[in-house]
Amino acid sequence: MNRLRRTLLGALVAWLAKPLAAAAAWNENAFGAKTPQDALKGIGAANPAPSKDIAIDAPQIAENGAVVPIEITSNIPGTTSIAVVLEKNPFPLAAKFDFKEGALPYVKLNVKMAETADVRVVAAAGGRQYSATREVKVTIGGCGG
Amino acid sequence: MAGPMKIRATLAGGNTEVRVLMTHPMTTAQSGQPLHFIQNVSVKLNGKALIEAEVSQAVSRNPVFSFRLKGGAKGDTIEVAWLDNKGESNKIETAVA
Amino acid sequence: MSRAFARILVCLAFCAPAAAQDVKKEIERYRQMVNDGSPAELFELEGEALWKKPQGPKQVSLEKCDLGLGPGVLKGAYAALPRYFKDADRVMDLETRLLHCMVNLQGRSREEATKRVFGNADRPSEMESLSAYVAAQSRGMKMAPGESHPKEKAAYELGKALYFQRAGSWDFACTSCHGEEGRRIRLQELPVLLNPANARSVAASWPAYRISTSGFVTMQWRMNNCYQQMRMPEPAFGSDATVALIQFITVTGKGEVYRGPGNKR
Amino acid sequence: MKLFSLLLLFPLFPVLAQPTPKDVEKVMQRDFHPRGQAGMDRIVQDGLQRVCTDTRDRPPAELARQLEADQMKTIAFPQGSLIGDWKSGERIAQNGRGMQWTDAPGTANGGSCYNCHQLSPKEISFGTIGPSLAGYGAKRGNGPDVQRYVYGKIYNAKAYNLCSQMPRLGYSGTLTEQQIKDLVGLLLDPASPVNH
Repeated sequence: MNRLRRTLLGALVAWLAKPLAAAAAWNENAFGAKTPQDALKGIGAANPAPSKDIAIDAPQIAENGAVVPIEITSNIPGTTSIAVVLEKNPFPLAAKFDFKEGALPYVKLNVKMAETADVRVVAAAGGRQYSATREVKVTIGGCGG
Repeated sequence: MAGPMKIRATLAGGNTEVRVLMTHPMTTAQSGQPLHFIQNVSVKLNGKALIEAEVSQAVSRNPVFSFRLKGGAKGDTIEVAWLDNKGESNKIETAVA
Repeated sequence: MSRAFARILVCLAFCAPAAAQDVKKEIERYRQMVNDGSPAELFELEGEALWKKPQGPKQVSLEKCDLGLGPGVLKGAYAALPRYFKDADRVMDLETRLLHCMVNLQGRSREEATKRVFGNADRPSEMESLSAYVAAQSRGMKMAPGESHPKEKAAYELGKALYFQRAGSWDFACTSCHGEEGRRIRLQELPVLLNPANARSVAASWPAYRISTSGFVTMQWRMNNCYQQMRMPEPAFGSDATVALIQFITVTGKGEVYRGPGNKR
Repeated sequence: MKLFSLLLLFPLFPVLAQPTPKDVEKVMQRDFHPRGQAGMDRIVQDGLQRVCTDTRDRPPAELARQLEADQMKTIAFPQGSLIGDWKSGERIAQNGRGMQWTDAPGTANGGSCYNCHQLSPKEISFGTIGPSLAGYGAKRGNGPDVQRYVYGKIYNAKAYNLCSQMPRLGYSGTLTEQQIKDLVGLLLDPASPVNH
């Protein structure tokens, strides 16, 4: 009985520990892409339609490219994912967020940008892809280069 | 060993605002150091995954994320977990305040 | 025609300053966006663990360390520093006092305890994490450094004199950069710390997370790094000279409500 | 230790007066140590550093004239054109390293120019401790007198304004003759972005 309980418990613990690891897919193809076009293809958004309903809040000038804050809200009804593409980074795809029922299509994050570039946000809704961009100027810091 | 995390979940305008801090080097391929970065982030409300994210080395060191969940009530459990490219992981839980 | 001319005149008067104004506004917005959620809080957590960890030959924690308000009292301690300590017969800032406790409470040698006072993003120093933790316990309290003891007054005067002392390969004093209002290095604005309004915001926001390096930085580090950039030799950690400068800045900025460890460039 | 600090502090500030530059120098000699290329000799003030500290950068006019004349004698003006390669000058102007205890001696130093001055209008990250130099050559031309003034000013700014905050970049051994010529080029060459 005890042993059975322990075995069951062990199985339960293993099962509980698993979900993240098992569910943890990582789109190597898209994240390994070296151009924004390939990154977009990699997430199945080769030709997104321009949209004014994606709000990108980012500073026009970032004092430091190591931390560029970006706040994104998709106002497109039924948005199921938001992807962030940094057009001049060596690997442009920075992140992709999938939203289930109960989550709002909103995210704020900090990214690294090598140089002044467009930030492209791609939102998926109802199986269609939409996108918007915003330019962020990255500056050189003071004191000792 | 994974460094500490910090989380805050508060009700605002009928929704739950989640802000989470993670200790992680997020090293890039360009840094000359071994590539080491978080790849997956998940947000759960009372055990149910509502947001699943895949992220790259372009996310800043010591990542900070804000998310919003519909509704929510005081005392609901929010859990945020991450997993990196070396298989290291960490998670943190809090009750909505 | 006259309207076009007027437009040119208006532009001559305002266009260039407006552009500079926009840059300033955007940088300000950048800082606000970054400040919402500072990784500084992660260092506070590490600092708390270190504060409670038994260390040194005596294998005791720092929980009995007297930061000025009695052994182990953390709440408001940072807001009352620097101050004169009778047991050491000198003025001490937070880090100098922490070092004093490491030596006297934990039985560690000064040499060992100061071997690595400034860390980096990969491995923060003990001093940095501890500073984050201790300073955070003064959030919301008014900065009130000691200024009645003769040695506190002497430290203030020495700090002020150091602020004006020109030396080194590039003839710099603190005033070379922090001497005139509204000046910048690159885009970084330079507070004139002789002006209480500027010193107050400095006193209220150090120590801090540094965005450009992803590390946590302290006031002792700030003094050290300024002297490095002034092309001077290195001031000793916790020396009277560095404490005097911190005393001068903090006394000038007294009365401000401490906001807790935040973000710096 | 106690006696030591008493001995040290009291003669310095008997009645809590403002310590003099000499007093401060003594404190620094006690509290600082050499590191890397930054030796303790850098703590010792020379005449103009002492005068500028003492007068809070407002020296009496006659004394300033005398000391500026002394500084002028330190400048070795090369023969011929002083206009070097502006592209190299732009790199030197951008580079903020050199002479610090963390900088390896023997490697080329930067001039830190953008830290304090606007130069090429394309660079939006510039400092304002010194005046804007955008369009410098376009406004003043690039004749021999202007070249000489710019070269001299970079070599030893104190020869022109005793308590200027600008380092003596040639005199201090920070920049070489060629580097200063390249900076002159950056300011005066009509092809330089500074003049566009």
